[in-house]
Amino acid sequence: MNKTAESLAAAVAPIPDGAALMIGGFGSSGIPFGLIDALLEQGATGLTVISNNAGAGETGIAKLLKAGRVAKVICSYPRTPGSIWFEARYEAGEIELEVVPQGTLAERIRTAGAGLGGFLTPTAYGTLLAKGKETRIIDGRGYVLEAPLHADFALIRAEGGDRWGNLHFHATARNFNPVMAMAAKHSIAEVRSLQDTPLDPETVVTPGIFVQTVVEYGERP
Amino acid sequence: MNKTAESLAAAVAPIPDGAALMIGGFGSSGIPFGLIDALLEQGATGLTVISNNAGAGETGIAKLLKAGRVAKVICSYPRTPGSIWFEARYEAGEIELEVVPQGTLAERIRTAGAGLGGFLTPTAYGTLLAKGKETRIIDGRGYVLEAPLHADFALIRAEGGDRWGNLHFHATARNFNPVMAMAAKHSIAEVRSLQDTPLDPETVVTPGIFVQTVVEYGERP
Amino acid sequence: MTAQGLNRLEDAQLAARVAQDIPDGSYVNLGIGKPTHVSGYVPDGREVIYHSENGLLGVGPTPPEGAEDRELIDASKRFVTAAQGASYFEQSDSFAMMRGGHIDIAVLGAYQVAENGDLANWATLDDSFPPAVGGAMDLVVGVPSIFIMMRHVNRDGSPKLLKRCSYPLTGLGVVNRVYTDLAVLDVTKDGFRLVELTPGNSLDAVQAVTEARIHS
Amino acid sequence: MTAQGLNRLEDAQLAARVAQDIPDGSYVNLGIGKPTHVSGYVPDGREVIYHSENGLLGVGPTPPEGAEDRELIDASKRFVTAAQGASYFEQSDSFAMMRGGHIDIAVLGAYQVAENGDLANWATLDDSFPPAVGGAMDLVVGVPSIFIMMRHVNRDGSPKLLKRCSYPLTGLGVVNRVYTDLAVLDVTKDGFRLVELTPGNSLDAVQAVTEARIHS
Repeated sequence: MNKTAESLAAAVAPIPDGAALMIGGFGSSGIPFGLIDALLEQGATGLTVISNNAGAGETGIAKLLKAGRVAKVICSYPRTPGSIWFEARYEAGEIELEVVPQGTLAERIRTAGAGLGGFLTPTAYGTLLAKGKETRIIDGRGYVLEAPLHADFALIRAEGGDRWGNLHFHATARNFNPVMAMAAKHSIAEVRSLQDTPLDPETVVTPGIFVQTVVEYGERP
Repeated sequence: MNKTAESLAAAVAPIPDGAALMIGGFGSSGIPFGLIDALLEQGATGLTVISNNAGAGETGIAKLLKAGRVAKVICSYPRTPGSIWFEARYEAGEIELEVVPQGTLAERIRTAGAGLGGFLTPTAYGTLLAKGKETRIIDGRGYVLEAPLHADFALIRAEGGDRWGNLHFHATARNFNPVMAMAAKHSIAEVRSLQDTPLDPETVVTPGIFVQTVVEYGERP
Repeated sequence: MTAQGLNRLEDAQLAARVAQDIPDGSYVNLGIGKPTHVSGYVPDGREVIYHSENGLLGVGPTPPEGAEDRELIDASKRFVTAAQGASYFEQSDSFAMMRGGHIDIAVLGAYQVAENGDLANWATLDDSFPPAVGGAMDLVVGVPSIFIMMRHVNRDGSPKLLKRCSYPLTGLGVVNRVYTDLAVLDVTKDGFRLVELTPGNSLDAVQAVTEARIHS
Repeated sequence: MTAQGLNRLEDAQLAARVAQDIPDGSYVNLGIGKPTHVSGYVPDGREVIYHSENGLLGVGPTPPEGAEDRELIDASKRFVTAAQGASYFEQSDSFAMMRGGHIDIAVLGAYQVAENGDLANWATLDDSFPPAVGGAMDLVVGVPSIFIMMRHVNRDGSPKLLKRCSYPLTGLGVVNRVYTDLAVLDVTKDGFRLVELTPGNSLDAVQAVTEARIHS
């Protein structure tokens, strides 16, 4: 079993126009910059991007937005300082936005990966973000029914990996990466260091079963 | 912050009669034998035990069953070879049994720990174990609505720990231990080795926030 | 109906037959009992990764006696080892793998299989024993290929391949293929379809010990 | 209504005031902005563990310049360090800590707080900006003690402590205590109750810049 891709370009080659794409990262940490650059080069467009933020400055997701490749963003916090390209596209009405509370975003992603049909959360009950959603009261407390959030592909950033697709992470770069790897049909991991020997089974964070492609990209932001 | 208890006896002292108790382990692996023995000594009775199995031979949960301390068992697989004490109590009608599919058991426990109100699972749809439960069809597939499973205490077995309550595990002894630590109001971890220095933050499996008491118990089954 | 006079695969032969259909690179869960033996017969050159629902991906061979790690077991509670590329994880992650469609094939035993794909493998109608389900119901809803490995008929000669199951169900319409000592059958929307007969058996003879109709 | 003539705590004084109420051994989440400064003022001898929702329990001090780990940040996207006893985890675990009642106290900023405990701190009525919610809604439903830290009135003198919020809500009936530059108030079932006034202020003067009634 060898899930290693020869290059970033080979890793992102199967992503078609219109794909729903999860992209790991929070702020500037744990973002698969190499894969995003390769995707930009590859040319896929009309993408739905599921990520916590909507890019900042001229890097990462902001590059995809600047190049007009993104049709829809599903995220919790598009207003990171410097999210100029998201704001420009949003104000021009060129992009659809779905704002999801961060914990609900994480849980909807996990729910998809875990093969469940939905969950009841107290988060956002009674607020604008629960508008139109099914709710119920249990033991006097209000809950919102939330649906799983699936994706065709996930772009993941990890610290180390092996040919079986096992991954471990560095510090807070872990964030959404493990849960997104679970939820996408095809998860592509950019790892800072691809090991020849298998990772220690005790320290694997994302088991290889959740990863379809691994590619080395040595740079750290 | 120091969550260390001086002895197994001190660790289990607060468990009252009638408590709902999660006990980690699967088969003979990852069972908190030291804490169970201390609990037997302590005398609490009328317990609800939530665990994957219902004990085997004369050790672990079987000891509590033999001593008549258990009023109810919630588990997925009470029929481990050698579950003689469970079978004896069950056949005598002395014990209430709730059988839950293993994945639903794990997910109900996690749901409690994660502050959610329930989840929809395809598991057991259309079977005896979904009888009387709310169901719904989503995209042509049947789902059962399952409720969170809370507990007053959890008895956890870990390999290593520190005074903050951080834990790591050994091999398949991990099983239900991390998820039960999340779900109980008060989680008590028996660790084979209590370290003076903090665990490496990258290799912590159960963060200390989920653990209220740690106690060293050097033996491994 | 009896199975007398029919050619029957021995357990080891049946395990070897199932193993032929496990492709290189697949993730496989082997159920408690006979299915655990399938891994011993997968042809050389195929790397198959075995999932054990108690929290191990990459189940390796049985350890030599005396070298067991008493806390490293599989779902059948047997001592095992960890294969190259293995990982450990807790229960909610383990069942996410099962329910979430990440495992490719599960091989399970059965009491009964119906022509509509219904499976009964966790409880009988004898309720003097406490019921025990384990992970079977999670596997059958989540794993895309469910292979059943069982005797074609019960010891008393009564059929196990039925029009409808009489025992409590594990899952509805979940079985894809059944491997028995007498034949291999696919479950299709029209019911059981013959894949192959154990050499020497005729379809008529196998049909005679099968309640449901076998389409050829 | 204006806050002129009233004695106001500086931001640092307000952070120090909140810090007094953080007990030894507590797990605390500090919201983006002013709340992040509270940790600098917790009295010596108290070990407080800070949770950052991007996946760190045990946020340590800011690293010296040049020694930053660019992938070790807090929820405000500032470079941080990991304290003794820290751990890293992924998002679904991080929010389990928040929603599941495991964190003791969250300190958050606010646009508006109502006397029924409703909180508005994520969106205004100006919809020319894209809305952004982050983890605020998860924190307020899950953390048993929600402390709000904010100016008592807006720059234009309009009140922030209201009978009912006019901005979109973050959570319903979730606020326990409000720390402002002018006073500290608890939210009770009867509405706001005075805990203390910034020295030199009278209740009447503070009431005059507060829309909701302050019970004493």
